[in-house]
Amino acid sequence: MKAERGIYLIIGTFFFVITVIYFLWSGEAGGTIMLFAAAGLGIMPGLYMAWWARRMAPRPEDRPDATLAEGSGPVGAFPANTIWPFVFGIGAAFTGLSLVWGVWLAVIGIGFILSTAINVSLESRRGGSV
Amino acid sequence: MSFHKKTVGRLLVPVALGVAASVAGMALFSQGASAATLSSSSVAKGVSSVTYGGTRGSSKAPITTLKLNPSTIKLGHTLFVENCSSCHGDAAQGTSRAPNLQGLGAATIDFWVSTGRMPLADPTAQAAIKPPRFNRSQTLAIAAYVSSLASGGPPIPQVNLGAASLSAGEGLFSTNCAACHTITGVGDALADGVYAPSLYTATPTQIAEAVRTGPGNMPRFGTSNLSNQQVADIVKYVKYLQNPNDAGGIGLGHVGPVAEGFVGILIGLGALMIAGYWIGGRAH
Amino acid sequence: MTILEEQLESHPEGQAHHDEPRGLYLWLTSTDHKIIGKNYMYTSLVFFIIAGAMAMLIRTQLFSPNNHFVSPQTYNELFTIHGSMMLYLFAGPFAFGGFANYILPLQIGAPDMAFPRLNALSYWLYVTGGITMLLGFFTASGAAAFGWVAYAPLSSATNSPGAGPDLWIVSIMLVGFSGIFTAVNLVTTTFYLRAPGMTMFRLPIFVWNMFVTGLLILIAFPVLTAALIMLYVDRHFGAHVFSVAGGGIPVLWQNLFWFFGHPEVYILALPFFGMVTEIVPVFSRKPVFGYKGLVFATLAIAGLSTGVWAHHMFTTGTVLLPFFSAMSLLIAVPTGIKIFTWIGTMWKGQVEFRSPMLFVVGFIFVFTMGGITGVLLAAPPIDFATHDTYFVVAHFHQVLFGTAVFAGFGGFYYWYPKMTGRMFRENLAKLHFWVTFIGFNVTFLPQYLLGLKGMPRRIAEYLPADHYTTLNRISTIGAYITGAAFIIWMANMWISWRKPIKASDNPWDGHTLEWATTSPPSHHNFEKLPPIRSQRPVWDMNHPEYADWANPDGHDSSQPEKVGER
Amino acid sequence: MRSKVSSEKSITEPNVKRSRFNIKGRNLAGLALAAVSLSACNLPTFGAFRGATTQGQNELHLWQGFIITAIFVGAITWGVLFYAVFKFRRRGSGNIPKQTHSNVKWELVYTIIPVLIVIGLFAATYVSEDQIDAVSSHPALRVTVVGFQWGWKFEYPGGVTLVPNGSIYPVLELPKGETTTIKLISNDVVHGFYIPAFNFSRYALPGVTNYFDFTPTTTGYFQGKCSQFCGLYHAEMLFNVRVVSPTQFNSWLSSQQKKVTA
Repeated sequence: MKAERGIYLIIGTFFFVITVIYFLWSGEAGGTIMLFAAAGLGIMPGLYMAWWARRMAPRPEDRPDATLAEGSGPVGAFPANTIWPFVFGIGAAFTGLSLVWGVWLAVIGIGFILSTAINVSLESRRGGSV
Repeated sequence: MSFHKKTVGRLLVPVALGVAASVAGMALFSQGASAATLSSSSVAKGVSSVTYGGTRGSSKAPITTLKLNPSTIKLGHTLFVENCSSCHGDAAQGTSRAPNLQGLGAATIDFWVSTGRMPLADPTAQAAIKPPRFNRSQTLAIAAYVSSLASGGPPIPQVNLGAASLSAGEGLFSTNCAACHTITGVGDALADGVYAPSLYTATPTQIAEAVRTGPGNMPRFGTSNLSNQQVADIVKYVKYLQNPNDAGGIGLGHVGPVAEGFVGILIGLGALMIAGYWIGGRAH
Repeated sequence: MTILEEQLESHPEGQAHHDEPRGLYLWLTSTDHKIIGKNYMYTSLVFFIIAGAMAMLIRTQLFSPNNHFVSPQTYNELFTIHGSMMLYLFAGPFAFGGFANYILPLQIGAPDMAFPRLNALSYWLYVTGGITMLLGFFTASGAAAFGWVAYAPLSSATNSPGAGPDLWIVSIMLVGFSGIFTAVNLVTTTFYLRAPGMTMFRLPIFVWNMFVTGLLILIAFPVLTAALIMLYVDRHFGAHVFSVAGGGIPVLWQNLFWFFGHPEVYILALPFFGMVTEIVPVFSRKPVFGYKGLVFATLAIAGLSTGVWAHHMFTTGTVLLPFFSAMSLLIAVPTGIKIFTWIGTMWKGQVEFRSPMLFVVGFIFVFTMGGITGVLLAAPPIDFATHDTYFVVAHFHQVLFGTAVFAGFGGFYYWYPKMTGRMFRENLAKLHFWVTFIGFNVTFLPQYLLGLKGMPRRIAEYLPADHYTTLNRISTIGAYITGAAFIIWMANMWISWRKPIKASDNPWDGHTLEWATTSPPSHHNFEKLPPIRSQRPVWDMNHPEYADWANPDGHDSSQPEKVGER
Repeated sequence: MRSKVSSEKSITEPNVKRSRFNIKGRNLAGLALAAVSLSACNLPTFGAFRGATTQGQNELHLWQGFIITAIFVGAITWGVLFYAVFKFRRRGSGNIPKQTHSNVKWELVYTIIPVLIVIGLFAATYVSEDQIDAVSSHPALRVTVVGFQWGWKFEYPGGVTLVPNGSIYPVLELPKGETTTIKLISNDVVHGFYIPAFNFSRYALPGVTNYFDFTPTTTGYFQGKCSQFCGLYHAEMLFNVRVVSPTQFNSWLSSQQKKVTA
């Protein structure tokens, strides 16, 4: 966790410095805001990870001497197959195309997206793949 | 493979949901539009107060001509050079890219420029209505410049809707315009990628200009075909179409008289699909 | 040793395999990172071939002065969609969606990506986005025709009416969301799914590069999406964000676009740098030279690339020239470190020129020149003279074609045995390289001269009096040669498919974890893992006498002649 | 459409004029400038234009400096690459080479040397850029250039306006040896005002007014183009530049002004 924290904080600090330099030198608003947002992207997760890094023991993947056995056990649920990302993709495409050809397409698209939301929730409750 | 059947069955749910939602949505959006119409009751009143083919309420001329200010010609020239000349030539004489505009009259210029069709972005496709590049006074200045180059062509008409008859306009519209623009004015595709555009964004002046100048594939109606009075009637009807009283229910985008069948098929199919899914689910 | 047990709730292991779908249904439903990765690759290669065909049409148009092979409108649509497809639909997804998806979890010893369903979703958003972009050609007014940069106000509703530009906007939004989801997925996977012992500073450089690319995407793509929304609102609701008439600022679009656009160049390049850094050590039989330097160079590229956007806008006269010039020049330093690292890895190695290595050396050759011409363009006065000319076209094709095609196909050939369990025909692959290499250089070297002679980019026609004809003809012929090279590649794939040669699990004597599993890997990637004690555990396992953990600094007690060379 | 251009023979002239520039340019420039351009003119241009303005020549010198550095760096990199490729090829079955992980000394070398090169290049850039971007407060002439789809309009003092005329591109007339400030605007989309022979381009941006100076050092005809894609006929948005002696220029301008008042 410490390495991850470091990477984010380095990025955040770098952008913060650049933001200050750029703002003082150019006074241009658009770029300053974007650079500031980039600094935030580094600092926010960096601080979160720093918070955790102080409170938890190094994970097996953080220790160079960890043995493989230390990482055994379930790592999480990995659905094997599910149609819903595909359905959601279709829905998103319809919703996107509604910006081109008319609102009625969004209504169809949102139908797909809603059914994905419902079914993915049900899928998790049923447990695993379709 | 029970696996597949089950999933295919579940796939029907989003489709059915989508279809049902789309019908509901279309109904909703159209309902909103017609509600707005009902609130503007002046148009609705216009329907009842007009006697069929009867006398006009006003004695003013149905169409008057807009006088262009000669002092704007200089501004018009500058605008023409910067925006039109690279295709139409610096004196509107035409080039290999675009036709001669001299003698076409102010109405033609005003129509093409004020609807945003000109300047054209892509000559290979039909000129489309888009946000115009110029404001009203700039447009008129360009028209003044071009009409100052050569005489001829119709001037810019101004329609006096008070002197026009809605019901006469309906008759004239269905005879002369509806074949391409459809009876609801929503526009329709013709052959070869050409289409009759929707009339819903047209102003009275633009409608009259289109009738008199015949842009694109549209026929040109001179005063011997349609009198000024008749043109004003048509304009009044088109303005009514832009904000119609959808008597009897929802407009469904004014796609035409097939609306009820359309709804029937969509809802019926949706219901059938849900039923099929339900039966399939039970059979398992 | 089985260490990673998947939690397949309510499905016993055997039954899950019994129900395994196949064919089209597998393609639609799989959340396995390997299948999604392959899908990404196939799809992006299809887009690559389509966009490449457009390039052939563009070059054919430029074969002669005043040519009327295609109309100016069609030409403008072609180069717009060629650029958009190559950048948004090929180069990025090929590496970042395809290779990263397939290889990254394998290299860190993970059973899958952190969010498999999100992964599948980003693939589908990518596919639908790509189809949406191509739909433009089927509309009455044609596809978008404002260049892949869509400069306001040319992209406004007044100047670019019709459905084509809207389809382009929607397409980029969908692909952008796809990229953001993939980035989230890869960063999370890198942070939380590493195998025990795989510390951050033991990650293969490929993983590092993908991780940094993910961060860059998270910085850059949201800006693009926001800008596209502004553009859409301008086009349809008259918002005047980018139009002078309503008090907007057209140049704001350029600022927003290039804040995305320049990191995008590195989003495209970094994954391929990662592939190169995997391939060079394996075929030199040495570890990566200067691992930590390379990691920090990668981070430096990411940081600097976000501060250089306005070097695309030097000629606008509205930006702070010295700041952007300095940042742009500085980015040459970490890029140079990378090049020297690759050469340093080869140095005193046993360099074997199998086809992946051949492509990679071709890449370093081409990329060096592209990078150096990039330094030239970082000086505003030189940019004034060459901006928007074919000099720039040649420069970015050397960089992007160099990365996406040379390094990309190096990676493709390198991991092809792992992904398919089959070998390709080595001779055809080498022929593919040489034809590509010759064709590519014949295409783009004359374009530098054309640019210096003042030929602007994106022109549909030029005049006989311009004296551009000869160089353009050479360039066009080169383009045809390059096109022919891909027929060789397709033939190779066809033969490999019809008459397969089985590939072993580790045909190249690879270093990283993906070579520890079977070819192709099983459903959850690893039956067993070697112990992870260095940056290249498989090498340590296969060559215990040269294992890194025995001599982490390269000191090897069994080879006393090393003393004195650090 | 295309025939209009081939009829204009003068377009081919820049090449002729460029070869004559060495002699003519030096005659007019001051002694110090002559010394600089003498040394610079002995260098090849590496494919670029010599630059028919003082600003363009300034750019050329920076270009020469950059490209010499680039060739130098490129040659070293490629040289090292090819040496590695040919020298360290695997021969036979091949032994496993020494497993070198890093060499801090060499890593520092290939980090610090590029940094030094970059600092040098930046210093040169900064100086040159300041000179090229400088706008004179008392120019001999001010010309307003308007870029539009798809042509250029040149506005001279006294209401003289030059626009594309049917089949002829407009000609930007400039006096030799004197500083002209160009005011560049656009009212529709972004255009690129590009004169290759002057080694200069600048965007005509809607909403932004750009000023820059030209001080031509040689007479002749030059091509001008639109460099930034601006829509359908971008390729045909051309103009010409003619640099004449100040007396010729003045008589031309007064004759044009008479036409305006007439």
